[in-house]
Amino acid sequence: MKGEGFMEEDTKTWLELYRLMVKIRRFETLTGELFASGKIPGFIHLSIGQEASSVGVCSVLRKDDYITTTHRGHGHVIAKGGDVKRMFAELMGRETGYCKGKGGSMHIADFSIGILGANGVVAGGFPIIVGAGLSIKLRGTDQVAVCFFGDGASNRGPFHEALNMASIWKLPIVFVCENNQFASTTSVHYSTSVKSIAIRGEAYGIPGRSVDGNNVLDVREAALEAVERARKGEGPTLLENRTYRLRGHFEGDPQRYRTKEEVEKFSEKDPIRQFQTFLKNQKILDEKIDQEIWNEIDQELQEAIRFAEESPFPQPQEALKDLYVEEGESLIERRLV
Amino acid sequence: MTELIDQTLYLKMYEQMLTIRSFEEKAIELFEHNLIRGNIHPCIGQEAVSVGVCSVLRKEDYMLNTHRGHGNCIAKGADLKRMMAELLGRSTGYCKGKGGSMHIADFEGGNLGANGIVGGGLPIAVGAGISIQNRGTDQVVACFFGDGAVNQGTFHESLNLAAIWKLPVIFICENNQYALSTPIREAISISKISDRALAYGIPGVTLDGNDVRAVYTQMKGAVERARSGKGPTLLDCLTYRFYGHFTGDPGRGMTYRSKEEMEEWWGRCPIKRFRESLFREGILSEGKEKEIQIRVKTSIEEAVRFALESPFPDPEEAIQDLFY
Amino acid sequence: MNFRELTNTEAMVEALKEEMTRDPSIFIIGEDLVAHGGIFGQFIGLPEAFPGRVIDTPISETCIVGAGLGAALTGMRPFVDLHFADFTTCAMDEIVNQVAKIRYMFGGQAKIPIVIWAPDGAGLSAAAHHSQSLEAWFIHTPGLKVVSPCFPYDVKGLIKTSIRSDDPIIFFMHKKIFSRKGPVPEEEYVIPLGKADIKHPGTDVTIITYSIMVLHALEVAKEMEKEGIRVEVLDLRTLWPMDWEKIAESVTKTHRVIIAHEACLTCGFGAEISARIQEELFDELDAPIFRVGAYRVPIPFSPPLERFVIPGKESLKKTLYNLFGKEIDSK
Amino acid sequence: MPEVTFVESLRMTLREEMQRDPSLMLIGEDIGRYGGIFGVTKGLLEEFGPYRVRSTPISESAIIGSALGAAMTGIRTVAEIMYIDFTPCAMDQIVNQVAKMRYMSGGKVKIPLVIRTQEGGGRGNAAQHSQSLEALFFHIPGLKMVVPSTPYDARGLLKSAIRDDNPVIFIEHKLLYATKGSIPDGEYLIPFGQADVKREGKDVTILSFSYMVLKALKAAQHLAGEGIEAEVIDLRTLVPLDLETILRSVRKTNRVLIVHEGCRRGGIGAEIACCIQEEAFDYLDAPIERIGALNVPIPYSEPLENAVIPKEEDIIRGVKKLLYQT
Repeated sequence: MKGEGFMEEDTKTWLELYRLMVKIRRFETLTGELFASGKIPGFIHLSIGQEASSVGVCSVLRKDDYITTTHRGHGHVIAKGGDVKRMFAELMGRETGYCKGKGGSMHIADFSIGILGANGVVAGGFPIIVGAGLSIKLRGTDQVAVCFFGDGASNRGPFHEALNMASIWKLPIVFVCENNQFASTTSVHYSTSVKSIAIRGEAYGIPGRSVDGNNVLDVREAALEAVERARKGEGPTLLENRTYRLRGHFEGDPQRYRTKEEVEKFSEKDPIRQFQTFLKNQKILDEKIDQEIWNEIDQELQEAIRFAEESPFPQPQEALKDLYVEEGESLIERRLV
Repeated sequence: MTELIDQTLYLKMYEQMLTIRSFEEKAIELFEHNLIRGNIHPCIGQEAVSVGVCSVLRKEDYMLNTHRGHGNCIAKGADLKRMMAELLGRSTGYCKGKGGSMHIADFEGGNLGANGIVGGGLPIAVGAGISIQNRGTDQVVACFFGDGAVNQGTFHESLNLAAIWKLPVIFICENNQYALSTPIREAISISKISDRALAYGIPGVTLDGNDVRAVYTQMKGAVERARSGKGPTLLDCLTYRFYGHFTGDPGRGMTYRSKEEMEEWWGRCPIKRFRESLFREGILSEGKEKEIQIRVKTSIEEAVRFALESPFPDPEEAIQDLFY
Repeated sequence: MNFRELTNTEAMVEALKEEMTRDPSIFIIGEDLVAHGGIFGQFIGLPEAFPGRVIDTPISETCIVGAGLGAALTGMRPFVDLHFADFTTCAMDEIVNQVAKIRYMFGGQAKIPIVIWAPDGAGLSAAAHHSQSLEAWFIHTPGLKVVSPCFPYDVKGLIKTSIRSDDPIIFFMHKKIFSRKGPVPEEEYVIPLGKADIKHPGTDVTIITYSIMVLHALEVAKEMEKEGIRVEVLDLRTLWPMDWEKIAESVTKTHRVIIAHEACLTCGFGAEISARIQEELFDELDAPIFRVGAYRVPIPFSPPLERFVIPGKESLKKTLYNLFGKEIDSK
Repeated sequence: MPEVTFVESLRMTLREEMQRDPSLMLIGEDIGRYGGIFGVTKGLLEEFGPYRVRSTPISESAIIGSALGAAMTGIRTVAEIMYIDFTPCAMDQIVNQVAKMRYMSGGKVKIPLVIRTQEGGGRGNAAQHSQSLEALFFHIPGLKMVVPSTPYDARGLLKSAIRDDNPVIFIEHKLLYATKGSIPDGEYLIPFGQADVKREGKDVTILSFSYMVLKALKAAQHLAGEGIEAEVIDLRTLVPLDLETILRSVRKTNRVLIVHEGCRRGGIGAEIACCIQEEAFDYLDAPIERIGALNVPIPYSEPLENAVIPKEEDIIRGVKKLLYQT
């Protein structure tokens, strides 16, 4: 890991990065437990092992910058400044949740901090981010829009259409591929005929860069370059963060498509463990501070869970609200016999 | 010996190119006389791509076609009579009047149909490739599409699938510089469409699509590669449509194209160039040319007569042919 | 009000021009808009009047609609041109899973002021890929509003309302009505969504219809007058929200209903209207509700086939005769 | 008559048909080694190899389009779209290509293609993984549509679908996969267009399909306790639709309730209701009632989802309304 000649400012930032990564890890772990205990319905996709990508990228974004995220998006939301209370509440289907219980794990959004939503359709975020980029350009602001997506999405049509459009219009977009090696169960080596997703940038004349997505500082540096390029009006970048999903595609995934050994091998490259070692070597972190960080975060998350559990479920008739801005029975035609 | 074969082949190719041009001119004329309804998308100027590509194909090879597809149909061996009848909406047409100009299909001749949706044919070509692979034959699929299609999602999904499975598909971009009114230079930000092959790890070549021999040679290489199981190729054939996008294009497409550009491309007219070279090489003589011209003229006239004499379909037929 | 004659296209251009002048966040995006002001001339003059606000795209329907959505979510008011209603299929995920659901899925956080405009309809020998009428899909999809007017007055008023709506609108116009003329006031006006309009009053039977079929219905209504049958023609104008009040009022008056649209009859919007009428006004009906729509086949190319498949004046007349137990004169 | 689950029935059928027809191919996401996300294709890759069991990248358009291309050129194909919610990603291919290809070409091509997909809510999968979209395809000419409700029907109908030379959309409901039923040992086919009277009754006809049949049967059982005899008809195939069986029942009971899980507005129920009133207006003693999902996307939270999707109680209430007992 890099880190030669860092300054005091860096140490503060780095600790903040570390804290966020731990927060995501703990959030995901607790979410897994809540799901197993039946407190979260539906299905959930955990981002354990991919924290460096979320945190590295979002750490160079402003509050008014936009992101679109994916079905595996809890990490992005937390890294962009999402409120864990409202996240847990949403996962548990409570009325205090981000989407008042209408969205759930796959559809968390917080428009007030630029999170344009997670998407249940693979590659669903691409066209939306092009629109956000276009909007920035038309409004003449210096915001930036970031599209997170997985390796699976890079084989879908919207990837192609969006990268081309962003390129010909030089939109302020960073396309961030979190290549976690698997699209559900399909290995990226099978589904894609090129070695690196970043190569695909060439088809659109946009820079493609591939970095170790488990190294938060590498991700941050690459993201910073791409974001600056976008802010200066020089157009989009395709960034590939090579990482590995340590959990199944969804909770309950029997994972027959990979071996235990493979997962263990990649566990050694756990982004949090790597960064922890680095910070300890740099004497920025010691056992005590580390313990404090984990404890504080656990406390915050436990409180958030409590908040969610104490929140009421929405009233059934709430199901008929929030479809149109203009409310009214004639629009929904709610009659049930 | 080889020379003789080449000569016969070249003459045949030349005749086909002339046939395509005359067919299109006649179709435009018929359209202007209100004998053809809807619209047609003439391929005048792109004859070298159709003929160069299809001359390499066997009858049992497959072809996927576009809305601007008359030339490819003819080059793939379609019957002019049944084509013309289809354009005129007659019951003797290839699709019994149900398809029209944009949807001519001739399954017996390997023509799996023209498509009204830009980029609509690419996934189907992949499927035909799968079929060949599963049946274990050495057929190939020639998939035509325009420069407008290269920005559709289906292009991406199809090239990727063909690449990972090494399917015998040749993707042929008839790059006529315009997607309706949008110039390709504004629609993509790379200089060559063939560079998109890099994104799938397959060979991609940009070539002079108005040079029928160049098209033939590159296609031959791509077909050999496909037949031997090495997978797909992307051919970007630079060409130009002299007519507008379609018969409804104001000013035949000169509202978005310049006179200079048009003249420059006319200088590179594929038929003129091929003709000159055939004369230069002594393959074509004035006598032979005359013969060819007469044959072409007769065949087009026959096609028109056949179509005009054919009955319109019975209205009740409209509800037939949906299910097998 | 001072009226003058405008074509549907002119009415649309005028509406867009006024709205774009009023609100700088409105922009138009789609394929081939600048060179000819749209392939139907529907934006003629606008690219020059509003440079940079009429945006040409590559052929990428998915991304055109998606980009409109993204812009709508971030403070703009996009007007998306889809060329042909048939091409909604190329952007179906965007329309059904994104545009229609995002506000609801996210618990009402977002406004989606987007208009997706597309010409639909057959009758021009454009064959199976350029002739469909697909409004039923979008009425079935919760979260969208669907508009399909026929007269210049309605087009202008509804385009303006649609642009100002904070909800997503699918706006269909039949290709064959673009050059049709009608009176349009010079003064500013808007037409609220969800209001039907009686285009021809009558007491014996109600034809509930929209888009080009209104024109056929009006012709038939005139002809029927001679035969002593007074036909009421109700032009829905907005398909969703639907003006149930006006439908009920008319049915209660006439007790006989024909619903007509050019789209495929099976599971078309007519089915919904008919089912609802018989549910709520069962006792008002003196006869079964009749529906007129296209045969359940793709639109064929050849003129006699196409004429057979899509409904027109004759099919309406036949249905009326059927309804009143009259002999059909075989003409 | 062994008891099998719905999933086992489908798998057994696919295996038998692949053994029977050496050209038959399966194509879709995660259907190979993984065996499909619901386990339907488990073991088939091992038995039939990667050419005949093709796992694809996430490329819905290309899955459908390539299945079409293969079907047109001699390979009978079963394509799988993991969720019906993703069919919009391939809508052009399904609607403009698959459904129209034969007609546009004047009837010259066979399209032996089955699109297997899965729909329905009830599991907290929210707006983009819970839809019931059959009405979209019902409106489009050129597709046959199958909506089985039991392992027995699924087997007989899937066989017919695979052997059909037309494109068929075969829609499974995610809550049916684990349900069990008995099927005979020998081979049998169920022809399309034959509804099945799952329970006879004289007072009211309940028309339904897919998972809602189970709810309708439960409701009917409950109603029987109150002396109301409901006839439950499982339509099994929507295209072709067995109008004859429907009308026969309507003429007997004079009262009809249509139940489906898709949105009520513009749903299949509207079309069926129209057909009935057009054909049997004078037999109706009460307006035809339709029950469908409320006209909103499927929400995530349990109380909300329950409010939106039709329940057994809704059916009971609907029947009573028809009998003027409310």
